[in-house]
Amino acid sequence: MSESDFPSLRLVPKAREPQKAKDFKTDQEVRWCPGCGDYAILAAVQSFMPELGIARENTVFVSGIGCSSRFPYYMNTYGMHSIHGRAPAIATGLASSRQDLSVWVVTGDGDGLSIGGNHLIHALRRNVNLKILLFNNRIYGLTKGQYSPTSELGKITKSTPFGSLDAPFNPLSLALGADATFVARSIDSDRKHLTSVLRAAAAHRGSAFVEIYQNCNIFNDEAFEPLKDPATRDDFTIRLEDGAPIRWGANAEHGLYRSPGNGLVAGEVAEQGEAGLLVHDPHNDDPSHAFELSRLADISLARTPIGVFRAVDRPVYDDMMSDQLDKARATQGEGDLATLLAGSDTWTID
Amino acid sequence: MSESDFPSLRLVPKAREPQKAKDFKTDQEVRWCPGCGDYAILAAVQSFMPELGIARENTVFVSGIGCSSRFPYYMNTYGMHSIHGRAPAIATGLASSRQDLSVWVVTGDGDGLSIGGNHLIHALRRNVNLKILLFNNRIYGLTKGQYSPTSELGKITKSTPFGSLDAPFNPLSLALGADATFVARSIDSDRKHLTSVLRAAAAHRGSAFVEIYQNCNIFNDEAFEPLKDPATRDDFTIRLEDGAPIRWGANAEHGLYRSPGNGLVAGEVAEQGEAGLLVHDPHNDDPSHAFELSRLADISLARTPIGVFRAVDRPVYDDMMSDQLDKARATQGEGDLATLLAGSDTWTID
Amino acid sequence: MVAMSKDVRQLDRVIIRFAGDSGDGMQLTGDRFTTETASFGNDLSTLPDFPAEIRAPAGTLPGVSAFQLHFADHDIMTPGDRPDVLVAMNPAALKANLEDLPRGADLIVNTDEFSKRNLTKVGYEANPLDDGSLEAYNVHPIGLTSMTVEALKEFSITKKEAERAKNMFALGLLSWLYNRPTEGTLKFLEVKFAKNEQIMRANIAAFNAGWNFGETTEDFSVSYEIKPARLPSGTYRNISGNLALAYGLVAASKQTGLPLFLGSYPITPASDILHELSKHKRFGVRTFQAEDEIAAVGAALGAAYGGSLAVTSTSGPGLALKAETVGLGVSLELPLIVVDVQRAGPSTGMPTKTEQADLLQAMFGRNGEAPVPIVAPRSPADCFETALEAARIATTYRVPVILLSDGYLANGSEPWRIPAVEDLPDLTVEFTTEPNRPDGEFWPYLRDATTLARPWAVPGTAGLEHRIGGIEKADGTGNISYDAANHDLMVRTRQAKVDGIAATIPPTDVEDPDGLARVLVLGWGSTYGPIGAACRRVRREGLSVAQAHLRHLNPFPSDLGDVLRRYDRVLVPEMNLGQLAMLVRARFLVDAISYNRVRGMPFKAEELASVITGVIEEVNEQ
Amino acid sequence: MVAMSKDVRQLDRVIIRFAGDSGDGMQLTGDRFTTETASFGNDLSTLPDFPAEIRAPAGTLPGVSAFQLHFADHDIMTPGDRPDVLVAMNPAALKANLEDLPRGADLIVNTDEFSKRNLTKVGYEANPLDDGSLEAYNVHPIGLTSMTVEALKEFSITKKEAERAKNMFALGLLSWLYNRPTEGTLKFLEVKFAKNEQIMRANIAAFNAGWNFGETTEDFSVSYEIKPARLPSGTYRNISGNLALAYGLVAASKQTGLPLFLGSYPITPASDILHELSKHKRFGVRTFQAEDEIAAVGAALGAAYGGSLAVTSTSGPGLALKAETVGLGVSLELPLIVVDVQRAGPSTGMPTKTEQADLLQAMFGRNGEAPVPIVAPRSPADCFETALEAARIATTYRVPVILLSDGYLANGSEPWRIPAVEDLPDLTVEFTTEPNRPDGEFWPYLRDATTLARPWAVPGTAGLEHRIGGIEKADGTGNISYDAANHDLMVRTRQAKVDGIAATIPPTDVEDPDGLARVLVLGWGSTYGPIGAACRRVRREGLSVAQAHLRHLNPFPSDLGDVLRRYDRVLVPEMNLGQLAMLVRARFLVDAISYNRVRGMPFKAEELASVITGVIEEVNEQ
Ligand SMILES: Cc1ncc(C[n+]2csc(CCOP(=O)(O)OP(=O)(O)O)c2C)c(N)n1
Ligand SMILES: Cc1ncc(C[n+]2csc(CCOP(=O)(O)OP(=O)(O)O)c2C)c(N)n1
Ligand code: SF4
Ligand code: SF4
Ligand SMILES: [Mg+2]
Ligand SMILES: [Mg+2]
Repeated sequence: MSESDFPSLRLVPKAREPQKAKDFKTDQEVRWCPGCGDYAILAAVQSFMPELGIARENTVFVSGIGCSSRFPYYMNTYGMHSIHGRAPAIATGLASSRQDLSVWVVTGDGDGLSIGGNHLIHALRRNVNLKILLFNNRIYGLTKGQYSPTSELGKITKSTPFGSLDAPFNPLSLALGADATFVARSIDSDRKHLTSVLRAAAAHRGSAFVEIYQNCNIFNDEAFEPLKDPATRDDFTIRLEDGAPIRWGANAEHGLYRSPGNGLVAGEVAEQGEAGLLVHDPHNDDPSHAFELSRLADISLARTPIGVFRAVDRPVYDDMMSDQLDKARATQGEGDLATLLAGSDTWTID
Repeated sequence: MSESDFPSLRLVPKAREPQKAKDFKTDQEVRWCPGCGDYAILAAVQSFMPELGIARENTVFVSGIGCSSRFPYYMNTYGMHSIHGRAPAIATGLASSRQDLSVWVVTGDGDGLSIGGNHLIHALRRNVNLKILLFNNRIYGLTKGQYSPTSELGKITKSTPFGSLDAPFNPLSLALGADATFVARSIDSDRKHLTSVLRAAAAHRGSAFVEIYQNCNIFNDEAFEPLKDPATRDDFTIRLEDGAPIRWGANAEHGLYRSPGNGLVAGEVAEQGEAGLLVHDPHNDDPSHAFELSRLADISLARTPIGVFRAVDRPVYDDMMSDQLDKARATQGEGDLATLLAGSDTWTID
Repeated sequence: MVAMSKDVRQLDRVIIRFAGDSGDGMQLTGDRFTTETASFGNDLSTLPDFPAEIRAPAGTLPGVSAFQLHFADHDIMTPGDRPDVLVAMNPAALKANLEDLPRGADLIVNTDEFSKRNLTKVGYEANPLDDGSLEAYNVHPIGLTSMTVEALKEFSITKKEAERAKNMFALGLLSWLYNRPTEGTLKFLEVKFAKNEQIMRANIAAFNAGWNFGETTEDFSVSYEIKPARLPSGTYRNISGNLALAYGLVAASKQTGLPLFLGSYPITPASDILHELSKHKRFGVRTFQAEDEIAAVGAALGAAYGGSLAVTSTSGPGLALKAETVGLGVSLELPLIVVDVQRAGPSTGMPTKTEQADLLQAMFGRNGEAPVPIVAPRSPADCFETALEAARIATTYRVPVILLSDGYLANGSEPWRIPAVEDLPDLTVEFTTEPNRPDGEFWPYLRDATTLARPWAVPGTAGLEHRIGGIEKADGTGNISYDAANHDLMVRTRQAKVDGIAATIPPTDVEDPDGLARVLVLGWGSTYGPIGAACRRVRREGLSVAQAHLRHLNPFPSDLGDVLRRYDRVLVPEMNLGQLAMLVRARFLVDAISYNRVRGMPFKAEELASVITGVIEEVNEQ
Repeated sequence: MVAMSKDVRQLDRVIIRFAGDSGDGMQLTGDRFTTETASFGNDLSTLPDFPAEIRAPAGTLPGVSAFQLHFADHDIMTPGDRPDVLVAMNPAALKANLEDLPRGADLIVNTDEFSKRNLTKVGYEANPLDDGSLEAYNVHPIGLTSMTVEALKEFSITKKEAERAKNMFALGLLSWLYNRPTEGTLKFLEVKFAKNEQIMRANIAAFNAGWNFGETTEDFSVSYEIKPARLPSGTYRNISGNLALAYGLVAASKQTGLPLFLGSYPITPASDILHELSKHKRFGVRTFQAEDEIAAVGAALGAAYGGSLAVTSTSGPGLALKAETVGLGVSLELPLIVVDVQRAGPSTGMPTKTEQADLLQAMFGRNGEAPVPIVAPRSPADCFETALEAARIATTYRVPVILLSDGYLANGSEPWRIPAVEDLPDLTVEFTTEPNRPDGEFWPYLRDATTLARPWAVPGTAGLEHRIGGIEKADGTGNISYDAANHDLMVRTRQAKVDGIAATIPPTDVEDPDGLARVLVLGWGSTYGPIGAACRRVRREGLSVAQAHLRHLNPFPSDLGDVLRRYDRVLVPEMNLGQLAMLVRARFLVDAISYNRVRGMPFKAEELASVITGVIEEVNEQ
């Protein structure tokens, strides 16, 4: 792929020579449990990165704390494994002061939605040029299995032996409510789909929020099994495609329609026809369409859309910040320290 | 009004005798700027409270820091003026350990959406039994006029002499994205409407989120003028009513319709007829309808819905917590300390 | 399994370390051996030591998980410095633990794992089992994996499942070697694997095979017996620090008559307090897993305002986050217990390793003059009493109290003489229900003359409606006040209130058996065991040394200055860079010597003993 | 306006306090008078003092806003203890300020506001202007409001608008009384009200009317002249602490060659640093108003990683929130400047009042051993140099530095000799761009032998890709390490790095003019002025006293211990309960006496002088 595929990366220096997946591997032993979904995501990211065609040294991965947040150690780029929940804030400082970098945030459902929820939603509304990958395993992995803000109500965990009491967040609804300009979802087990979503996120200038369903085989195994099990996955998964009518099922036999009562309903295309099918438009300025889609699936994962829900252009925080600097220099001239220090009201003593 | 109007308050002791607005006033001098919209909200709350019919001493106001957060000092109930942004968390502890209290949170756009954004969205998703009043003046009042997370893009303030760069939050969209069960909006200048929204919030069992547009005449004067100015207000304000078609204008001449392209459009009822008018249903389980409405107005306030956007029942955090305790006692018996300490693996030394 | 066909030798104490891969079940093995040992009536002390990763890559050094147990026929104070027996399940475990092994120690090695690949993984060029490098030890090379698989071949389980039972084989072998009772383990396995009978029976078979192997093999010519310890009479159980702490809080709830509310956010090594308390709903315990540490302490403070016995539990990074809210608690003067299970810092540090480096954070880590009392348990079981003491101070003085435990106390365990509920202190709390002014008004900051505590009037109390906040308050009325003299008064009053607690704490308990000591060793927290053990060693060498160990770090016991000045030299060993030493130097101008090791591990008694001896010799020369 | 028809008397110094309602424009009046005075060439020092509310209710005590100015024909150190002239715009202002007024002082009172209602509001039963209670003062009862309205009756403005100009009337009067130059104020009014000519002309007219009133009225028989001060030669401007700090940061950006990045969240009294820096985009300054203090410091740390000169500014409660992230900065070893403009605590405290009670928070308020250097400016203008010094330390040592300013420095002002840009220190920073190992590898924790700083290699540097984090790192490679000995080494190394800064800071500057002092007064931060003024007073009485004032609180200058031990007694006055005193006592075992006032206000020189005298007398008696 040539650089021109990513005009979003126009300010980032190009790679001097083509890279391979292995160029993005580090010499650090990967310390996840055998079988953890994080491995698949790591592999997908490492093999996707060369496609961007940018200098490896201009890529930075910033993470918080959690199993998922170990990610940067395994990427042969610059990286920071920071503290719990703060990666979006740290990355905001980095991205808005360095437009020549491609900055990625890796976070978990606990890191990003529990302790770090505020930084996440503020980064999204600001539209900072960050690609935020949230590995959602619906559990706290690193601290050995407490329920997370995405765990289903009533979940029995170490900290909730009688069942959890809090209704989970829907990460996509939350991101859309926070005015995110790019919102997508993918899944660890589907390398191809995941790569396509990473590609779309990278092509987006501004904040891109990507939820990745990730299996924690130790503390919450098979959380996303209905989307993986060949027996159910076709009926459970809705693959969103830009401009296409929303249909799913092994033979695309199900479709999405608007009900007379105003909401969305699933129907059989054979019965209801193709004309009334809802067409997916991620570029709609109004996030309501994407929001409706984010509500389709319930916690059991039936009718789970994956793909890009929303991708709209809005001025990017870092761009505006640097424009203000440029403009100030252009209109007022480069700052002169002596003039600044002197100010306007001085007196002289000889 | 009799107590039965508020089954939501069934666990709170009744007032021994009817109360008046003045019973809710304290001896503390009110320290807001003359002309501040906070006065009107205070007056509305003080005159509304007696309607609840509950014991004044079982009412608690908890706030953060900001001009708005001075509120508890002026309410002759129990109250806590806490620290910046933390009121929802503090109130969560109070409400979930004391079901016999009616707990209100007063916060500002800075307090509740900037530093306190995370506690707010988590309280909402948990559906803690709190009534959260967010006084939105689109500015930081107490710290003398920096832009806030609800200020319009490009706002010139003390901290943004060249204009602010961050797109504002839409507080209602955010609350809906966080799965809030009750979401409403009102305005300081309309006592009657504000009271009706307070009433609906009090009647809701669970988290009620109420955004109140509030004028800060010192640092952001006339921010909501189009909704107040007789020349514009009828065209700008959409009063949502449960079960009624959505219409507005001096003669209800405008109406809301669904466009063929899937979104919502404003139309002239005279032209488009009444049949296709969208009917407001705050009790829809799917928050998408409320979300769409929350997107109607842009920052200029044209087509601003006020009233109750959403009011649905969902199990309440505090109720579930206390149910778990009751159930544990019912099934396992009251805890016995000696038995607990002894455990099962002991040995005896004589 | 009691028949003994081999010689049985008597020992007074033994230190065993199990070490293997994170996936090898070493913590479970250690736990089981501990429980057997406890029920046998030995005194004991344990030290689990595991990596921060859930499962670090198999066979690597960072993946090694270890469990050390010290047990004896007399009372002991530490999990021991150097193991008498090391069980090494793979080359990584051998490499990571060998340096602690004293010459002549027994080394049981699982030879099956010493493949070329595994050796290379940890940087062994040659196989240490063959190259003579282990000559100094009493090596027992055993094919633990293969023998387990062999023993289980009749079961219809996979090879992998069979291999996984090798820790039970090892446990069986060690149980034979030290003549441990086995019924408990057998019963435990029955319950644990109740859902899968094959696996249950396989594990039992592996355990028995291990025992029988010990009985049969030539390699072990004797087994050992360690008589039960002569501890004070009573009923005992084994208990870890986090469990004791959780129980202490439940007990405090009962003794104060206040419902317990815990606001917490999971963090190693404090999470188990949350886990434990969340089980005890029948005791009216509410646990709230918050969105972060700030919300956790905030919710606790809200519950305190409502009249709960409010607690928040965390570790160092979480304490940092709670600072502002604890400061609010100081200003609101509400009771609150803040538990910090310290771990190695700074920043994320080493989450599963222990340290004592949050003392000064606890003292000073808030804006403005915001004094809080601080208490620290000295041993796992002591966490129980310390929790009660924290509750006493918090509720009596209406103040946030910081309780400083640490990773070693949290996960380590020891026998605990279970107290009779009747013997627990009466901590009954009375809320204020009446106006406190002659004119019938209620002033929320009108103080008790003795304790300087303000009234605790909870919402729901008619006539006492009041508002409190974090802005400075007028003395008495509690109204907002920016008055200069009032602020000075309030700052001093809050300090005086905390200082005044000293009147209710016992004098410093100095152990100076012969009364001849010129050197005092002063400590706090989990170093009690190692310091005590070191002092014993030193005394055994005929030297005199005194030991004092502080439960109260703020305020200090009133007599502490006098105590310190009674000695020619004060030595303060700490697992930090000298935090208590700094406080006592500043307060008493005593030239306390700081001895520091910041290794994420408890002190070794041996090492401390030599430091103490050094100081004594130096003093004696003067 | 230079003609003088009345006698002019010479004074060497005057202290004026303007006091009125929050809405009366006292801060503006004070600012203008200060600017006039500065441009006249007096030395000066100011103390604004206003409520935390935006507009507290009119006429109440909490609503009083005051501005004090001390100016002289010689160099002075404080805004003065007690005003020579008090301008009281209403009864509340009179009541709130009277106690500071020395007998015989001039008291200019706006009689128009002394209505029954206004008097009752602040608890005056009788009118103090009538009841003889002001006999001790030289009272000038003036109808400031009515005379202003009268003077403006020809303008087409409302009565309310006219009344609002009364502060300009007062300013005119005082300007006459002290013969201040007026052009600056006239020009200022022209610019300020450029958009509304009527208002502009009315304000100018009010100002002139005030001046003329002084000239005419019998009440003032003389006016005063205070000659320009003989300060070192140079070009001067008046500057407040927050402004000087902001300029210092811009200068540091230029001197280091790094772009400035400020991450901040508004908080009194630090917000003005954010406001100021947000103006200087042409200097490449990026300001980020974050969602909270944690995000603010987080963003700054991110920018530091990217190679910016990264700063975060806040006040005490914000510093508490930043603790965990500052700890991460310590572990990452990245340069970061953390500015804490201290205010009265604990908790929300008194936001507009000053205090020095965050020193120990700055030292210790983080989990684990997380040492950071600390510097503190001594006067408003000194904030400039201190900012440069913080930048030097942060960038040289790759460490977060805490700069402790306070509310008094932030808002107070004094003349500043503007430094020549060529004279500013060269702080050029070189990033690492090449591998630092013979084998061509790059190790992010391979240290400089002298400074112990690690390399700063920023993203974008090919070949030096590396990952850093808050988990403990192996010495050199920076890889995650849970090794016990490595952790101990790293903890000590981070401490040694900070301690090593002492080698680059100047020896303690002791002012002991006659060399005979037996008492040393040791201070830090904004108490420099009052302590210095107090020492002068004491010396004027013929006693000897030495003064030392610390800019570096961590580490201390290397010679500090020696300096302290040279004196019989060390007195440490602080606006806290003795925080520096604690540190020097612990470190040097010197029995430093702590003198504390925690009143939210700077010390008075008079009060300090008497304390110092007391200590000297005590020492002399010994
Ligand atoms: C301030 C702070 N609080 C708590 C922790 C403990 N902690 C580490 S990771 C984590 C949650 C991890 O969950 P998630 O983000 O979902 O990551 P996962 O391990 O599931 O990938 C917690 C609570 C911490 N390291 N720091
Ligand atoms: C931890 C902390 N950070 C910052 C502040 C300063 N502060 C006080 S109120 C406020 C914002 C107030 O804005 P808002 O919530 O909108 O309330 P308003 O005054 O507009 O009613 C800020 C930044 C503080 N008190 N505490
Ligand atoms: S605990 Fe779960 S999320 Fe963490 S590494 Fe293991 S499998 Fe993956
Ligand atoms: S500053 Fe604004 S919000 Fe605050 S009291 Fe004044 S008018 Fe009201
Ligand atoms: Mg997770
Ligand atoms: Mg506001």
